[in-house]
Amino acid sequence: MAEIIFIGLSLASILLLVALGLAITYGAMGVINMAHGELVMLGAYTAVLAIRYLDVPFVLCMPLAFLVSGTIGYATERLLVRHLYGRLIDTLLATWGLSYILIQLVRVDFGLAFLGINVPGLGPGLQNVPIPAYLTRPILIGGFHFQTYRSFIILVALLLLLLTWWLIFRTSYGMQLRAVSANRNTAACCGVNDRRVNAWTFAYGSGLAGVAGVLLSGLQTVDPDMGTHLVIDGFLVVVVGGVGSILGAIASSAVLGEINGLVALWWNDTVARAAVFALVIAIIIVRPRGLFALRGR
Amino acid sequence: MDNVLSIRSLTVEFSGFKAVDSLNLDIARGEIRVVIGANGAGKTTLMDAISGKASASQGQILFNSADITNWPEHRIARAGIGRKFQIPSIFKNLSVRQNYQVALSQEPRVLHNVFRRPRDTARIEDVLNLVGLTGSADEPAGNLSHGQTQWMELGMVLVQDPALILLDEPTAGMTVAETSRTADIINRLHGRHTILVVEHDMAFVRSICRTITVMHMGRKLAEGPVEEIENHPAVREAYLGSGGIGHA
Amino acid sequence: MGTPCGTGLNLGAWGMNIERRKILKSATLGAAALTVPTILGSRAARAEGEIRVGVLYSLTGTTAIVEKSMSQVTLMAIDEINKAGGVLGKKVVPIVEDPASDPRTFNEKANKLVVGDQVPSVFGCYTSASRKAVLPVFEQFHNLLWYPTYYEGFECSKNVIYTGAVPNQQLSNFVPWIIKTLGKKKFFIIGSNYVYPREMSKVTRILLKQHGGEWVADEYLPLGDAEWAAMVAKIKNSGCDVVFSNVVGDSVVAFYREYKNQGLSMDKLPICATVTSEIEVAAMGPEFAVDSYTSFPYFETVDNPQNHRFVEKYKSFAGKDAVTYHALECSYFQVHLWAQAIEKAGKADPMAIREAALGQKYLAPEGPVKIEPQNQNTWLTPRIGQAQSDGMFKIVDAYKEPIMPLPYAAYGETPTNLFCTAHGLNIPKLRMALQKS
Amino acid sequence: MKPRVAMGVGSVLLIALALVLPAMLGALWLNRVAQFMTYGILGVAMAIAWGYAGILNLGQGLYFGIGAYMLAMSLKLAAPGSLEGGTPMPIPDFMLWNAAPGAPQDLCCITSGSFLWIPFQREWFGVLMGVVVPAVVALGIGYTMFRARVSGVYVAIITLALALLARLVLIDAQPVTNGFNGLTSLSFFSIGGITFDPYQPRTYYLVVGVLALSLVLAQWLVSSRAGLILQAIRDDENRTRYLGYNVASYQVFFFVVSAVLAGTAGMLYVVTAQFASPTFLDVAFSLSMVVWAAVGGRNSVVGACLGAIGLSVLSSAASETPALLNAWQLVLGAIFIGAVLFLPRGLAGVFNDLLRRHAAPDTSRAASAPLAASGARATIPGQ
Repeated sequence: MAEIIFIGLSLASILLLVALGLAITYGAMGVINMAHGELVMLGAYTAVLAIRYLDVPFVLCMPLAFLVSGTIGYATERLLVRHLYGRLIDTLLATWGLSYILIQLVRVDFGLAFLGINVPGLGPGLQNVPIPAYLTRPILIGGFHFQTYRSFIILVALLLLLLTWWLIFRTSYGMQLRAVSANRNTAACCGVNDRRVNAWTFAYGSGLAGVAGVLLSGLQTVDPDMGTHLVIDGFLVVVVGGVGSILGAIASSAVLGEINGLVALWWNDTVARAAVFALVIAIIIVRPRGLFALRGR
Repeated sequence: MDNVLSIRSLTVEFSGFKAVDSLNLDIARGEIRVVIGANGAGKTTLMDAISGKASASQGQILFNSADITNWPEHRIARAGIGRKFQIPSIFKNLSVRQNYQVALSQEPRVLHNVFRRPRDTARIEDVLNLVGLTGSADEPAGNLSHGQTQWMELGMVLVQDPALILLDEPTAGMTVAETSRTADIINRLHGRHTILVVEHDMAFVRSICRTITVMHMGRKLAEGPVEEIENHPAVREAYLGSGGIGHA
Repeated sequence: MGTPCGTGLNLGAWGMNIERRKILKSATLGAAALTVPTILGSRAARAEGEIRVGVLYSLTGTTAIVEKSMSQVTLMAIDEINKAGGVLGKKVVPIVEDPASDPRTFNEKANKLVVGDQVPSVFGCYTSASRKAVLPVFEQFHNLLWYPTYYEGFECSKNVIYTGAVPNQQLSNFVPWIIKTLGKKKFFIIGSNYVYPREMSKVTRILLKQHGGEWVADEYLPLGDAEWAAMVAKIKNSGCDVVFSNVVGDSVVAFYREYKNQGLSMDKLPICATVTSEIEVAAMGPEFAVDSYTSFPYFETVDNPQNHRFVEKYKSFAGKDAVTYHALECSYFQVHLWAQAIEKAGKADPMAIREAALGQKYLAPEGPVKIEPQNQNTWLTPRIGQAQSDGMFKIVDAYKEPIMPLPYAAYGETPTNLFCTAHGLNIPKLRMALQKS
Repeated sequence: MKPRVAMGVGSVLLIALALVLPAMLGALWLNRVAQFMTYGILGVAMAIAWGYAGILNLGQGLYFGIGAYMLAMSLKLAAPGSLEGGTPMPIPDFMLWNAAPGAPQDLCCITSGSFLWIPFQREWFGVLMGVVVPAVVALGIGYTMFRARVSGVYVAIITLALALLARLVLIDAQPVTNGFNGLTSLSFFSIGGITFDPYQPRTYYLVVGVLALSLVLAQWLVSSRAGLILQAIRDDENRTRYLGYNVASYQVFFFVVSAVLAGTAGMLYVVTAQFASPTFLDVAFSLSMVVWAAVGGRNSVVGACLGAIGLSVLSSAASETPALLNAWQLVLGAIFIGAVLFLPRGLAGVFNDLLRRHAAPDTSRAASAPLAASGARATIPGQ
């Protein structure tokens, strides 16, 4: 029983890691960032390269990846997303084009391949991130092996959650963000520099993606396409949770994660996945605005 | 006597709060009735309940003695109730003419309309004249001025030719000139349509109406001819907050 | 009326547009510039003194990881042949296409190579799905596909030369060995949810019956999924004593990692795999695979001169981190088999090459290989490797010589009783076998 | 009257081009263009659902896939490759190796669910189902969705999840669908004694014919009164409700039309490419349909159609230019972004502005009527 809950929890935490960034960029800024998965991918590659060349300790890769993905996110907002506010679907299309480009860039070693230069660690191949021993050996509690690494992921997810919550509800920046997402123009009139807020928010959301990438690299292989399916799952979570609601994102990732875990254990993974999709459809049809929609009169 | 609309102890709740509280209201055929009241008195909610936007938790709404309580919006509209919103709601990307072609909805079923092409009718021309938009009939409706937009939406309701017209603050944001223009548009309709208006501007109210219903806290406070209402103590009482009825 | 309006709308404006919009201009011209040569190019007469062949491995998309190296090694082999004077005294010119890991694109590019460039042969395809998607093209235009990947069998096409292993070449040695040598009897069979793993599992179960093993369970993970938490938990609680894995692609990596993270040990509960090759081990980090077993006719550690040459050459060609593995080796030697065949045929004609290819022998890095004249699959030497901490496999068991490929082994096809012969698939036999089994 | 003329001339030219193309193209490009034209039909489907109804279907691949499989099943049974292919009791070859040992060798019950194939022995049935099943599925999902007043991005997510769900099931049901390998080695499509070899002009003309037909149909639908009302709904659902229209029924209707077109496209794709694969249901494919429509002009059926064909030609040309072998996806990505940034209403939008400007001298009334009927709605800023 503990096992089932734990597995579900761990699936949920991974979903949340990916969804959290989306919940912010989409919820607060009305931008569907299809390149979010690629930002996760870049985070993972940051870990690969940092460990390979600078042998940065695994844990420190996370802030590093946060910076890298964050910076790229910032640039994305400045160069691309900025021109598309209020055009939801267009943000989806443009960022999808961007994801295409990012994937291919990694594959061709950021263009170096054209010059015949190959950077070991980049390129089309599968890469991996060595996980320090203290994170891999399982701990035995009450006759049940708790996986250290998955527990670690859950922990980090919670910390990031707290950090985000604090940023949004306890800082003036968060105040401005909430103002902008409530009503961009009014906020601007009250002297909030909405452009700056947007840029930083997008950077932050992207940064979270980077951290998610580092953590995922401990569970699976790192390759240029690893992000493509993540972004879909992320969206299911955000939308089911209710756009713009962090709480919703938490709830829905918890629900979807646990359901997935349960069905996978009792039946099989294919059915589990099907169940999740079916659940998503059902929830949206019953509550067209998501679980935690902010509803007004 | 012949009532187009009669509302029986209607109550509309929003999570516990009674926006409309056991209200009774009768409107005779061909009448122009104005509902006034301070903000939050429940005027707009009343309109919502009639037009199907808000659902009644108690009571009945009888339209031509058919019970239309909590019908879906489109059925109520088909039954013959047209509504103009406080914030004008029109099809900005369609031309004025197209707006009216859409509004001309005697036959609303899909399959029927798949085999029809949009067409102009005498009625559309009449309405265009009435609201004075003949000139800009082929401009995108989004380009109209605020006042024009108000008239145009009013026009959409007229094209529908409903037995009962609901007007939610038709003069909101209009200049004095525009307001008086609106007033005589409405007066021209008098008799042909039954009209229920929610309005603040007493000058305007005087210019169009015979009977007033005053709402307060979701209940009917008073009902009667303009003069009588204006001197009604309870009404003045209720209005103190909003600085006297004249300027409400 | 409707349509004309619209079409004119667009076409009418093309002209005006090109003066006006810069972006458009470049885009349009770009399109023109790109399209025209390709259309003409595909029909242009082939220059004399060269023989063009198609190379059809994904350079992008999900399976590019593996396919790109297969594409590289193919070019390497062609390069070798040209250095040795080409074939029929002509230079071999590879035409590389990128089918982007997507069956629709595979079909499109196969058309380009076969119908457009009219090459006499194409080397390519990794997944069965992609092979199936290009098959119609090859069959309709009587062209020849050289397919280097181990696959599930159950195909009997005149237009494909299969140089990868079929189930009997990976399993007939493996399952008995696990039972007898490892002494593990209770099999928990897992795989990615598609055709190959399911067929492998079917053959495995037949062999289990024959050798007194015990089948515990069959479990499949959606293709491309990387979340193994639940599955590994199941394995732990299943009471099996060996995990038999037909997991493919990057799911493999996630699986081995999860396996270790959940504290399962290879000596108590070893993973025996049919897909986990050097490239996957390198990808997951050797420490996760140590002491697991894999059955392939080729490992980088095969000890013979031609393999040493091959490995050395490939590393200098593709970088020192590059590893060689079964599918890679097949993609390599099949090009040489092709060269021999076309020499024998004496002309660059697909069906002539096919005729000549049947029974063709070659001393490949793994040892002698031969194309079986009956079913156009290849004789290979079964081997079993044990993963080492350096990411290489220690060969713990190997056959003396290659064994015959039996694409229908699952239904009791035997060397003396073939279902797929030079005359095509013998359906009555197959159905009889089905009735009996 | 200028636009009218331009349109007339343009359409004549385009039709002429389509007719003479076979003479100019070799077998390769003949077949290829035919395939791209099936994408063109997808473009039309997108324009109707997305451009006019504001329904962003991110799972359009589902209906394409269904259409493809329905016809492929018939062609599989007719194929000589299948056991007893073309005889009264054929069995798709793959069912043999998916059958439980000793299973009765009859289509009724060789594998669980194989009986579903029985009616597909008649090719017309496959064709019929290729239209009916997408319609029914779209009807079901559309009805549930739109009656619950699901809209905007939520529609997108539902359609997306649905496609993924279907893909999962399709692959899992290997004994009936041959799973991930899809259906291949099919016979040529033949109807009324006429056989359609994918590399013959005949097949090309079949596709052109259907494409033209669907263009006319779509154009006729969107310029009908229903089409106008549909655009009204896209502008302001509630307003339309208060005018007495049952919004859901309109959305469902056009959702179904779009699905049927997609299904048809799927069938024609099978006719020209001779295989059906679960990858038709991939998100990437559905997304590229959206991109086609966006680049061509989401609010113009013709624009979306040409967008689909144009982008397909462009990408295959780019990917086959040796110099671009590694870079072509960078190029495509850049084009998508550029199109979204600089042509928010797609190419059709640009063309309309130009036509507008040229038509200005004449009374705007004369111009706006036909424009309203054609792709002119592309002047609407994208929603």
